[in-house]
Amino acid sequence: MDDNVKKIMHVMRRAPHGSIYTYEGLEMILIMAAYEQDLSVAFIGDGVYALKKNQNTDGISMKGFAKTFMALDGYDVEKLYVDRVSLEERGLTEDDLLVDVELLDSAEIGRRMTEQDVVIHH
Amino acid sequence: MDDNVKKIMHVMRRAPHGSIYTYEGLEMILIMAAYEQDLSVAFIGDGVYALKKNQNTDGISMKGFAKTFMALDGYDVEKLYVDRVSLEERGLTEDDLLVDVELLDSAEIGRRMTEQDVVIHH
Amino acid sequence: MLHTINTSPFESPAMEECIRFVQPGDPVLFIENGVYAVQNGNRFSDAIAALQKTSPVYALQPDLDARGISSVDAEVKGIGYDGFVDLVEAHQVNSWL
Amino acid sequence: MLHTINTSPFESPAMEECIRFVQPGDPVLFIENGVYAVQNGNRFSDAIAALQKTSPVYALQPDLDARGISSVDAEVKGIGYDGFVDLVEAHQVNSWL
Amino acid sequence: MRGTALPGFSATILNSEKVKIGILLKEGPYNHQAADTAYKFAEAAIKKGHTVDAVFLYNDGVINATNLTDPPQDDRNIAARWSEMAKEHGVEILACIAASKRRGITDDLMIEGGSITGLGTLTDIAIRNDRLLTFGD
Amino acid sequence: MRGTALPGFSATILNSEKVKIGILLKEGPYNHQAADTAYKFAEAAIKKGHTVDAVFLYNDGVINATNLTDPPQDDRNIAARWSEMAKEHGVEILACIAASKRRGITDDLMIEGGSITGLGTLTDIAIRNDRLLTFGD
Repeated sequence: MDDNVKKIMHVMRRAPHGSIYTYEGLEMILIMAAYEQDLSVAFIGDGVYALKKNQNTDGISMKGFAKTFMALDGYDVEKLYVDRVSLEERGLTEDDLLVDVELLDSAEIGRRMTEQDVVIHH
Repeated sequence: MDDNVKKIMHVMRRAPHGSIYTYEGLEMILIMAAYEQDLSVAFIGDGVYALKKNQNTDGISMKGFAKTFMALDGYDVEKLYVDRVSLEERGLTEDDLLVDVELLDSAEIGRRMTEQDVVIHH
Repeated sequence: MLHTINTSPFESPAMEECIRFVQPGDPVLFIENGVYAVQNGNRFSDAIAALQKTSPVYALQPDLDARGISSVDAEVKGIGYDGFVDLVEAHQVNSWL
Repeated sequence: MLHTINTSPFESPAMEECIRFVQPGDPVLFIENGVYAVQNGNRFSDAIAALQKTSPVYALQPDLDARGISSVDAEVKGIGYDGFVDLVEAHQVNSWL
Repeated sequence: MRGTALPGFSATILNSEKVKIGILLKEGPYNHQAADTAYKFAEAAIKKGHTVDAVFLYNDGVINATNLTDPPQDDRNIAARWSEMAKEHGVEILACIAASKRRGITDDLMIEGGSITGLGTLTDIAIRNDRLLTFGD
Repeated sequence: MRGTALPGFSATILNSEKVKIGILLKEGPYNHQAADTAYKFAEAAIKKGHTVDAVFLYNDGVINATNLTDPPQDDRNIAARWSEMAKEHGVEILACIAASKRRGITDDLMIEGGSITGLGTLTDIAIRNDRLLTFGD
């Protein structure tokens, strides 16, 4: 692999809308995607809420951005990992999510984390 | 009681130094004390850490302020309540605290909260 | 006294702390990320059911909608900002940030 | 890979989440409010002891001092900012904000 | 629901009374939802005929008052929204001076209708209003 | 401890190698300790002969770069400290433009040694450095 291609994992850990971290994290991912790095995105803890279907932010007068996760595929960001435990303890299933993801055990996501050159939590 | 004397409770809920809420909360208490309101301060959750003895902030290059809690008495802020459960689950006892406080059960602090005109969490 | 909780119970101890101090009869309103607490069938559903035995529980509907939460615990009442105002008109407020 | 945790375990799920993902052998460093985790005899002492079976555990000494924590769990190593740098020299970093 | 008293176990509001409200806002715009919720609440309270006396900005909340805020065109402008509320409804937008200095917020940056003041003013707000609501994170 | 390799189970550093470090700072000054820890870390790294290439400011982190910061005299001046580090050690202090606009941080406010740039620059920093450390809350 090219020396200048880095493995960069973005870890979404916050629920959307209560703070801007998920949204500005997504902006960062979109820019980095243009640089043809080896990107992946992991959804852990409240981060899984970012992918919840049927978010409608009209009532809080904020821009919605859930659907932008659906566009990641078009930017060749295809490695989306969701922590199974995080999803389950929130009473959610894959059917509740907007996009196709790999549902993984924590240990497996942990293994993929250690392979990264850079890990950024949002 | 004078109509213009309000019962105001400040609730310290964060650990010191990791964020500024405790410190700026204390600044607010000191100013309000000059207005001769009926003030009280409750320490709940990580807020109890604010009163921990032997804090030395030299190594993180920040101003220490734990001792300012000892000065509250001089400003006639004498109602300091500590939540017993919060203290215990942190492995602390009254001996670990810088100032004399009333150690109370959560329900009793809750009762005193409901008597307030204003409650401000820091 | 109205208690408001604005953080996710998965991310912050605010709800758990609030419940420990709230007096019987006092209403509790979940707002912002706090509304995740009342999503039906999550880890906190029992805690919400227990709370409801002594306190009316509300959730801010615009915050539920923003987060795609359509199924909430039984008897949790969704209200708008105007309902929030009505609660504030009736009660002093204790915001568990 | 070095894992850092900077929030109190009483206030944030970061430590609990990190522990679930950390790989055997990877060092864990507590900084800022994170250092409350390793105070001897609190609710998380068992979790720290379990973590230490597979990972070396460090805490930033200036942050321990700032918070008046003089008694830490056995075998937790207090290090300075220069020790932090040494760990970063040896490992990629994963900061569990 | 609209216009009627909410249930709640304590039924003290069969007849709607107007209240005077102060707001304490402890987080900056955009980064946390607090500024949005505070605004939406204030807007609804004013619409119902209550008085929103002042919004006191503390901690990072002072960043709400800079007129240099310049969000994307399709997003809300939080600072401008406070400024309009100040002008249209007489809501005082007040930033704590000590908190402002730490964060580089100065008189020159103030939105129209906003000003910098001390914590004594917050105490006055707490005293003279029926309610003091805190928004933060 | 000083100057010697730390234990840790993976013993890859018997001989100290110099690394090139980028820093991503996600919280504003004073309100969170992140800016302090990032600074103390960078200072220690430079002292040990490592290179701190850049500090990229994101989210509320952009507030670190305003030259209007004016803390109490007996407190540290976080913005000035970054500025000095930039001048003395060539550390680039870079604020994300989109994050800056939301929070009212502009070119005119930049500390000496600080500048506003895009997220592409952060990507470059991630690519060209041996480490990218994140500080936040």
